[in-house]
This record gives sequence, C-alpha cells and structure tokens, in this order.
Amino acid sequence: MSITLTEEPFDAGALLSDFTRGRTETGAVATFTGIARAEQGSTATLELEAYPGFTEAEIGRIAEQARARFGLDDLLILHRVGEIAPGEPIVFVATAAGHRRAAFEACDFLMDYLKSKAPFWKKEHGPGGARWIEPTDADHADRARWEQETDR
Amino acid sequence: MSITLTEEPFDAGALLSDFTRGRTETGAVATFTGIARAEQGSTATLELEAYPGFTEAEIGRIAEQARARFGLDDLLILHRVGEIAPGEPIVFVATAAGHRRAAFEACDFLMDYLKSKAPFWKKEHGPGGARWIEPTDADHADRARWEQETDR
Amino acid sequence: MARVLLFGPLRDLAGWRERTIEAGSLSALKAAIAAEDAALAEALDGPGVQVALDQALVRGDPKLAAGSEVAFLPPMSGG
Amino acid sequence: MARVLLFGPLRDLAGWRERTIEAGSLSALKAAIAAEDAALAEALDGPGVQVALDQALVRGDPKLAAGSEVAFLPPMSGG
Repeated sequence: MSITLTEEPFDAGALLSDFTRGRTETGAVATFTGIARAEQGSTATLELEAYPGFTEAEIGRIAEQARARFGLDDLLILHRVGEIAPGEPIVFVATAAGHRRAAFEACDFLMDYLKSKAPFWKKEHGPGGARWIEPTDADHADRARWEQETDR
Repeated sequence: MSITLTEEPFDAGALLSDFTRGRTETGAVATFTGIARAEQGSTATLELEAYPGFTEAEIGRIAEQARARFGLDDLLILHRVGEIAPGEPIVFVATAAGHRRAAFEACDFLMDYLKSKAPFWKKEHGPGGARWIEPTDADHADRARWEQETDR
Repeated sequence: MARVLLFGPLRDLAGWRERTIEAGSLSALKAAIAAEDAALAEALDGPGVQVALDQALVRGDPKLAAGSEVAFLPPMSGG
Repeated sequence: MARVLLFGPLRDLAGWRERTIEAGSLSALKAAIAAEDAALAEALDGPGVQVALDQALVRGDPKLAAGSEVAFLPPMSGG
C-alpha cells in the first residue's frame, strides 16, 4: 500500500507499469487518472495545498478501509500538490484485486473520497483572478453512495 | 477509438502513457487491466482464440455504444489472443471522459461485455489437461446490470 | 466452394480449423459435412452455435456464393 | 510556544502560513490571535473549521504544551 504526495509532474503509465509488474495472483488492476482540464481554453492553473503528514495519514485511513472492504491485494495513491498546469495529471489511483468488480469499486470509492473529503485546499488561478474551490454537489452525492451501501 | 488484438505480451503502463498524453480537455481516464492468474500456483496457460476481423468488428459495435452512452472523448481496447502465460496481461481498456463517473462506468461496461459476450473462445491448459471455458454466472450477472439500467 | 471456419470446441471436435467445401447453400454445406462426420454435423446444430456468412451473423438457410466464408461460432466465452 | 499553521483561505486572510505564538491552551491561543487580528479570529471559529493538535483532530479547549503544533483546517476541498 503506497500513498504519496508529490510536487513534480508524473507519468500515470509509468506508475501502472510498476504497479502491475510481477502480480501473478492478482487478476484485476483498475486505475483512475485525474487530469487538470484546460476548461475550454482558459489557462487556469491549479494550486493544491496539503498538510504534510496529516494529509497522507488521513488518506491512509480511508485506503485501509478500502483495502478491507473490497478485499484488495494492494493499492497505490499518488497525488500532486503545489502548482498544476492544464493537461497535467493531478491524481493517480490503482487498485489490485482477485476480480474486477472489487478493483473497480475500490478505485471508484477512493476517488469519491479523495475528491470530496481528503485534506486538500484547492485554488484556481484563472484569467479573472484566483478563487478557492469547494467540492461540488456531485462530489458529495458520489461519496454518499458508499455510506448508503453500508446502511443496507 | 482504437480496438486491437495482439499475439504479443504488452505493457499496460506504456498504453496508458500514450493514451493520456496531450489530453488537455479530458478530466478523467479510467483503465482496467486483466491479468492471467496463476490460480494458486498451478501453471495453467490460457489459449484465447478470436475470429480475426469479426471479433474486432463486434467489439467495435459495443465500443461505439459505450462512446455514445457515456459521452466518452476516446477509448482504447487491446486484447491478447493466442497463448497467455500466468501473470501476463490479457486485456487493457482505457476510457477518457470529461468527468470520472462516465469514465469509470464506461470502463466497467466494456469489461462486462468483453468478459461475457465478446467473440473469443478460451481454453485453459492446466495440469489436469485442457478445457474450454464459458463465462461465469457472475460475468452474466455483471453484464445484465447495464440492460436493467436501460429499462428504467 | 465455401471456405468453412470452425472455432473453439468445434475445431477440437472436427480436428480441423479451416476447409473448403463445395455447397450452394448452408443446408447443403451441413449435409456435406454430415456425410463424412456425423458428430460434427450434430455439434454444428447444437445449442448456441451461431453462423457467420462473410463475417455477418445469419439465420435460416442462406445461399452460398463462390468464395463465401462460412464460420461456425460456438457459444462465446468472452476474453 | 505553539507552532500555528493556517491552510487554504485562512492563510490568505491572515497573510501568513506559520507562526509561533505563546499560549497554554487553544482558547488562550485564539485570544492572542484576536488581540491582533479580529477578522482572522472570527474566521477560525467559522463554519467547518477544524483544529488539529499535533496532527490529530481535536474538539473543545485542549491544553497546549511547549512545541505543540496547532493547525486550523478550513473546509477541505478534496483533490
């Protein structure tokens, strides 16, 4: 299980190659790569702030929940912090499991958490100035799906 | 949109690097990599047969459905045929969309189709001899989810 | 002369993957196969076996042209 | 002396990210801040602002030791 914050641009493919290598007992690897959109040609730069130590620990708690809940063999989360240019990847999540449903659901679950509740503060620097961003209603709704499932 | 059958082993990470490069308007890339399991140490080899031309065309029909249904920017499917050793990847699917829910769902949908209905014939060569494999009940149930959703 | 292709378990049963067989229709083709391999002919009519003519699925008893490609597809296993 | 950290919009409002402030409890720390920046003090009590003491979330009015790290965390935006 690997959880890392980085200030450097990264190549999602290189991470997937490393994550997949030598997994003879894992049947399924799902990944998600989130990319900073250019938002219809505006040249907004994202600035992402974390609380070093605390942020990794909080993500680690949720990652451990995901590992247990979905029976994962392994998982990897890499998240950019600092200044992120349009077109650059922001986040990469990979999950490994015996079967594809668990790998997909765990990846989806982790992304919903990361997008709505993880300890990051996000500022968008656009042509009209800078503004702090909060999770969208869709982000909150996505995350709530997993809580309803637990209630059943 | 790219649909390829290959007899050669492939590196899922290299495919993801190529697929992700230069996508400034795509916010989300989901992937799935299916790997031949060693099945608890048995050294089963898979033999996967396709009907060249027909198989790509059938997959292409479903890929076009997925593109339209989930509003994808792009998708890529690479599928091994021939002899596949334990630990080698069998299938790689990547989907690109504006937002993560569409990318995840399209990837999940395509895998359910590929695992249950795509024109392949699969033979497992194990220590006890060779046998042809049919989709599992779980594979059929996974695929049926998408049909129920259409009915709603 | 139709080019006949067998896939999956049908290929194992027949012991061949591809042959050319003289026949003007699908039913004539099956009759020609039955004349020399009754077990294979029965399997070709088995549950879930589909027929593709020139790479498109067909039903019924289509005519075959010279150079037609006829593929017998047993239930697909997925990848 | 507590090490005080501000994140996100709180940092922009205060004009600083990290300072050391003399205080024996969280309430004393907030009073010290209020004495020189009332707007910041009000924001620290704003909706959704959480407090972490030595990297663990806390409620109420914990005592602060020498070298305590106190972080004020405004609503998290996710990544």
